[in-house]
Amino acid sequence: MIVTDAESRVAVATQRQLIWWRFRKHRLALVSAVIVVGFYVIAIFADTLAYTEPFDTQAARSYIPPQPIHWFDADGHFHPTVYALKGRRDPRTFKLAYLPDPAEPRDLILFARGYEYRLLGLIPTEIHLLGVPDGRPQDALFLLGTDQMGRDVFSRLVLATRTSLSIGLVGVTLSLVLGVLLGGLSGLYGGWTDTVIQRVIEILRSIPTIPLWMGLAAAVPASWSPQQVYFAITLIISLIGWTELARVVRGRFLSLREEDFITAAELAGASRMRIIFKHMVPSFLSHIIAAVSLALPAMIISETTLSFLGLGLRPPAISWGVLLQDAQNLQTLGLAPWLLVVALPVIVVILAFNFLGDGLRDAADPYG
Amino acid sequence: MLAYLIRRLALAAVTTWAITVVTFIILQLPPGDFVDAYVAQASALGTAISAAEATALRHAYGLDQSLWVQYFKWLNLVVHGQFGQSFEYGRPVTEVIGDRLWLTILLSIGAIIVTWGLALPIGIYSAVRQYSWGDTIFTFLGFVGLAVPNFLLALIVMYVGLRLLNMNVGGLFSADYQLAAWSWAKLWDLCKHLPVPILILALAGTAQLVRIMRANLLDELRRPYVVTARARGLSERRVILKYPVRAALNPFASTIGYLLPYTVSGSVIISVVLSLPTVGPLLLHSLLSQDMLLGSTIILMLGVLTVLGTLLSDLLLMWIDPRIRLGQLR
Amino acid sequence: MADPILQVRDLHTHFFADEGVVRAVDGVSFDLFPGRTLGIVGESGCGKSVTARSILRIVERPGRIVSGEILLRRQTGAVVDVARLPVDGPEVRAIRGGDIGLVFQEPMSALSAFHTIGNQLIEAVRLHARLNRKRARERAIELLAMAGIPRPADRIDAYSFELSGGLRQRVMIALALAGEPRVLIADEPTTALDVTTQAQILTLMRRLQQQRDLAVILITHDMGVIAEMADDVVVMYLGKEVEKGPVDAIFHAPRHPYTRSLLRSIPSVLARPRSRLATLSGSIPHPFARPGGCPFHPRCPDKLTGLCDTTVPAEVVIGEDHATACHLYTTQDAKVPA
Amino acid sequence: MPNLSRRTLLSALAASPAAGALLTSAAQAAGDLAASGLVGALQGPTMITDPAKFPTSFHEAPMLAERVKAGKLPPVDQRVPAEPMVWQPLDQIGTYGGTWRRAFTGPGDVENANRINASDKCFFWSADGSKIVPCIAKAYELSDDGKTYTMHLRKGMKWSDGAAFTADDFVFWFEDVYGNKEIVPTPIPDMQPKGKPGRIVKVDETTVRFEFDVPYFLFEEMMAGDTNIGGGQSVRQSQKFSYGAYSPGHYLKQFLPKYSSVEAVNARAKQEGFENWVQMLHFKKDWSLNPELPTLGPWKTVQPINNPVWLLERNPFYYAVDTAGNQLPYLDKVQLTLGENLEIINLRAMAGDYDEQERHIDLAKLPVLLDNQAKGNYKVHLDLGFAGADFLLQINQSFKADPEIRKWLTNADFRRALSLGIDRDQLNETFWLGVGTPGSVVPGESRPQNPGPEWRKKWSVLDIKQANQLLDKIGLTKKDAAGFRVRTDNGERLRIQIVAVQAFLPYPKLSEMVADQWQKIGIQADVRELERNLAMTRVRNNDTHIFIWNNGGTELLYLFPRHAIPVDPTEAYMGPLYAQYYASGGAQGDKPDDPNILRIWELFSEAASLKAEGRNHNAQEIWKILVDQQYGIGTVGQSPAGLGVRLVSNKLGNIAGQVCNAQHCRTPGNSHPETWYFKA
Repeated sequence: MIVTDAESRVAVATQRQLIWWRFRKHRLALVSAVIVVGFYVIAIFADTLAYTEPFDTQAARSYIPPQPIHWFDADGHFHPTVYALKGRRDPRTFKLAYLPDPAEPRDLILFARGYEYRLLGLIPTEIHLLGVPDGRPQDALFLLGTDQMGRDVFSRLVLATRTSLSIGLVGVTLSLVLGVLLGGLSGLYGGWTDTVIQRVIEILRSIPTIPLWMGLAAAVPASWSPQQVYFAITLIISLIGWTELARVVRGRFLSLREEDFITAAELAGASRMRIIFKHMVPSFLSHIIAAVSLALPAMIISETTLSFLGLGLRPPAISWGVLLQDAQNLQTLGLAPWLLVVALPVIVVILAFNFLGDGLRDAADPYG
Repeated sequence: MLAYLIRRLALAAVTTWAITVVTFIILQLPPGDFVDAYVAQASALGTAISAAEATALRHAYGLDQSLWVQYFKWLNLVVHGQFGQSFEYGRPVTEVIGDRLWLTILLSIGAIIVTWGLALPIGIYSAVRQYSWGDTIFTFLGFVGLAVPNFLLALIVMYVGLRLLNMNVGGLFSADYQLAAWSWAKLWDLCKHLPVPILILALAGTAQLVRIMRANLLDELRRPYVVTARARGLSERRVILKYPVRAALNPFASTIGYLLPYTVSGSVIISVVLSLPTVGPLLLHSLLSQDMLLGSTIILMLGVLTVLGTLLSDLLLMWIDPRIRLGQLR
Repeated sequence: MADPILQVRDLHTHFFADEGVVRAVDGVSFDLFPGRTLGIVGESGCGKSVTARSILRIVERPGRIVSGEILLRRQTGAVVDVARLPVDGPEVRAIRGGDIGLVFQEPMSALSAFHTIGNQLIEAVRLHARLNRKRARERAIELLAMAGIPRPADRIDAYSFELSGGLRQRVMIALALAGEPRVLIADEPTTALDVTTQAQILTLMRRLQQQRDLAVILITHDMGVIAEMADDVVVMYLGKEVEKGPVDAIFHAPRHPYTRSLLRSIPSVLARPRSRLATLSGSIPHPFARPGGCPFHPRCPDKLTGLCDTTVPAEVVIGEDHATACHLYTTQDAKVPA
Repeated sequence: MPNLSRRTLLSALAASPAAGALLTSAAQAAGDLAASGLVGALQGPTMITDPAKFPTSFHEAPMLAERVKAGKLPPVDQRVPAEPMVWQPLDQIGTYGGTWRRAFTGPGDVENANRINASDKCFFWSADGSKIVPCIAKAYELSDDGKTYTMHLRKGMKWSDGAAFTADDFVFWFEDVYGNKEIVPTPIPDMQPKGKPGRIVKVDETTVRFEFDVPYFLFEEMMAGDTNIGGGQSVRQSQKFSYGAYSPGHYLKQFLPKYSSVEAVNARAKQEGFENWVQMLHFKKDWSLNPELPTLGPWKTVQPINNPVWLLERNPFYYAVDTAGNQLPYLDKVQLTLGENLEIINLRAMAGDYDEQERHIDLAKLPVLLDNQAKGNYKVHLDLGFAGADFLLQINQSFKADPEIRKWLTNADFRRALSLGIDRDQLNETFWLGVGTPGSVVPGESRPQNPGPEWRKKWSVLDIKQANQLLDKIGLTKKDAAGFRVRTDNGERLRIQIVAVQAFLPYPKLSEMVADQWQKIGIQADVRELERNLAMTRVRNNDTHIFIWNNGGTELLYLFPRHAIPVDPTEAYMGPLYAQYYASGGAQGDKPDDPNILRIWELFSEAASLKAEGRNHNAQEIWKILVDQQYGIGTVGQSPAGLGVRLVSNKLGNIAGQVCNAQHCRTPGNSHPETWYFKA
């Protein structure tokens, strides 16, 4: 029998590698990981990917449907262009109609000039991934159309992605800290600490989530700036989200508490915190990662829901929830269905996080 | 066993009380009070309420008393099974909520039944035929179900209903039955309107429970008792349904407690989108208009439903799990 | 000697995982006779349990019998090849419990915690005999009594978690015998028990074997148990039988280096999966990464480099009913008395 | 960009830098909006005042005839007053029966049916909203000194329960409701010109006299307008209000301590689930909550508003008939169905679920609504308003928190520059679909108080160059790296905050667009969308820079001045401290140092004692100052944005082509829904 490379490789695999292999087996999870990373790349480089200033309004661009890129010119050469549009409002139906004007093609170019922004919040630049040579993409480039105020949907969507994804991330981080800390204390100390924390969790979970959010979100002083509201919303979401993580952590701690190496550390006189973070947390890091990637979509849904209800972020802030709320009306359904496109990234990201989390969980603990 | 029961009941009582406190605090958090909201609304309608009138209103509604007094007044009402008057509706809170609570419960229970009815067989199928085509499809659908926030789904359904099917899926009654007293015809009309919201509401829960059922059952299927049952010559169907499914159902029972608030929470928001006459829109509205007693009563009722759900699932667990019944496990 | 009741011929059961194929059972053959006990011994993961499950056709996906025969002489006298029967068909189901009973190592988890032992026992009784509920219950109590359980009429309504480990294993044995099988497969029946209880269970098994002329397959990693119970022994390593023969031959003249190592490691061969054996160098390879040549060669103290690591050794008969698969022994050696 | 309103003349078709997407449409003549077929003639039923033309015999709805037969109701000629209101319907005599299906949004939406029932006012307005016409009162006289207002009621008029409606009901309201400090803690300005309380006196059964100590010629308008005194019972005594000049004394006396004792009424209140008698009274006198309450309007509540369906049924004692002697209304019932949100209401409207609906219909949905006309079997009408600004930026003149900000907010050139920096055509096209009229705050040219056509454009057209010049001139010359002007005190960017609530139009979005436009004049505006009551709190605390509202109702400046000038502390977005000062006669608030505001106040307070021509002259003067000073920046108005998109089932008859869309017209009240009917 011939020994294959793969076989011998497995033979010497470490636990970490085994997790990776098991994870890799989940093709969906792998694809999802790529998608999630992709979305975060979009979030980081949102301003570069956006081409039109997201607040740039113009009545003459109201409700433009998504416009295609013309990849080839009349001679059949690869030469991506976009057309300027001519629009008019029908005096009888009051509908806006736009006709592309092939007489006025504009080259679609990469790394074009556009509005000014700070790359990664630091480097001032006006280079955008896509654009047109005259630096006025707002006149011709409508990949996903425009909204009522003539703002570019693609650019706004990209910036909304940044807001919503970062809310998820910040929220999960806060939940994680709370969850690990309280779940850890609960599991480590047991006794009445455990009882109290468990009761608090039970009470928090007994209150239907939406009213709880609604109450807390309504309590956010509406005079706060969008940034403050942003953090408040994140805080609120994580205040409720930590219970599940705490439950997972507690369970792990309870079983770990019995393990020899913890006892050994205790005997050696290590402090509680040191035991938690030095010894216990690493031992179930993979579970935490899986739990986090499953908690993230819940966070994102929370933000979307709250903003959708008008209790979360409000314009001029741009988030998925804000965009969705903007799209939730009859005129959108009837006149500008492309505004609903925001539902797509919401679904895709949440789906990806779920697959990813599931894959990670399976890989970390196939029988857990 | 009796001790367990008493412990659970006591716990439920304490939780309920804690919920009243939390509820009250949540509703006191937003700035201003009902009179402020009322004055703002009157202004928008072009009517002036003078500062003196606002003070008089505040006095008439007891909003000038301290929070403690207001809390205990409310608690006193609650303990006596009353909930006071809704400021805005000028009717007893219980009347305002009236049918809406039952419709909410109906919707939620309907959703839970559908959730279970779909999740159990699908979960069993997915686990038994792990990695089969069916499993893959269900798993994928399940994740889609989890991924689509239900209000978004409601929106999409509204859109599809309107654009493609030319029907309005909002509401729970046809115009003809809005007003009618309860009758068989009205009930039938309600039944016709229920499936869409129930399915929307059930989707996420179903997806989640399928995942749980599948995982639980996969765990159980690996256990030796399945092998021994098989080795005894039982048919595969009997083996699976009698032993691992039974065991996998066990943790399921404990999900009832959380399924209920989850569903009710979900019903709040899809009711807003679909314009369903449940407590959802009422709650949202009462929070915005700071109709304290109405808002807190609704949250309290939902909280109590949850506590009951939890209690119910504990009792169910006790009933179905001999280890708990016989005091082997706590 | 009577005709064998069960003949396993060149059984191959493989698991088809995405990472590769695991040859859990890779060519096992043996005969089993009424009234006699065949011990299958080896470390965890060597394929002994899969062999047992293959016989009962309860190998779980993604595993399946690839080739080989499992010839069972049924009570009617007819010989069937169990390996060829439809996996969940009525005949196989009748064989399970009816012709072959199985006792499992973990009596706690091998019984459902949600059903009384009576429930499970009565079910098993009625599956293989047309009895009404009342008769079946009486029969179940008899079985419990036969398995040496005190106050069987009370215990029948108990849950498994209410019983001690020893009693649970007795229940398991009662359950395995509920269908009056003539073959009993005991898969590590005493592993989870303390030494005293172990002895009691073994005694019980021996008594029942004598009473019923049972053919027993005893699967264990414990050479002590083998020595006490078995008439014949099959030693397995990584799915292959490396040595087989009468118990005396195996214990007194072990040929295969692996068998010798096992014997040296008595009494503490409670090896945990993939951990080091006390006296064996190296650990059991990952199932996907089976070494080429003789599977044992990476750990073999006597390996012949250039041969053992390239060529799979054939089985060599080296004595009466005694055979081994090792390059150290050729057909010439076979003539050399042990 | 040449995206011009439909009403803008062709002259505006100036060439523009053709950059990218061009909306070449819009240049259409004013007539084009009419050509769209959506704006009809401003019309209504004709009131017959010549007794010779009155019908001699009366007829009634089959629904009531049955009750008469059963002996539950007196015959129709005993129910109709000896001096009824006689209407000649718009198109033809109608037929009885049917239920008018309509939408409402919950107990806060009382105004929805208040307006349908607006014929319980003492006086009303003609169909075009220009002349005062009789209503429950048939005539009035003002004494030459303007101190006495005498009103004549209709002989034989009855409450909906059959009790006589007389001068006593006015006296009861004045003495027992309005006069009770526990119910009405503060007297209303309507009843005290120059702070001097007026009186209500019964002359005889059908004659009521209002007496004042100072000339009060304006009172005739107050009694006809949607004011506290003249609004009528349904709107002024629902929702915990206690105004409206008359009350059904024979019914309400049982709830007042005066007629028994405080203990007795409080005990009754407790028994009925109220905390005290005041709470109980607020409930009992609210026609939307209490079906027992006697009323005067065409319909009365049978199922209260706090239900999923608010159901109204004809008032069997209603005081109006048609020229054929048929007692009105024609429609038996009004069924208002709860819509949990506006989208649902618009959706149902499109499906033809409502027979007539103008409230809660969204102008932005016009194209979709038009698309569904045939399917929903309805017709869309646009009713244009008269007010100058549907979107009005009110600049807080009494702001104090930040001296630098105050300096600019109170600077006329700064305000003018802001106004010049707004591209109104853009707003109009985006949010009014081009159907509004861009310009200043002044009411429509057809209104008597309009100061003249030139005031529409003054300081109120886009002129970025001039705006920048003005800003440079006043010293805001320095700009930061991003091109925004900076404060003169610390060099930070000057940030002006716009507070907007979600109301009649998407104000926050409109504000965002304005903020975007102001970038071109280097002004940074931060838009804050707030919950309405929070916004109000901030206004009360004098905490806003610019607040967004409309100036609906200011076309009759004296009846509803609060969104034109800072005089009413209730909604004093232009300067809460100044409004307090004015309202309290100088006792509270701050005295403005801007002479223009003082001049406005002078003109305004003088007007109450002037006759119509003098009042209108003063109003014109006020409007001129307002336009010149730009305390409120008008943008787009005279549009159908508020209550002006009307869907009417093709089954309904006697429907006006255009309805007077104004606060004082109680839209659709003064098109008299009681004359509508279902065509066979």
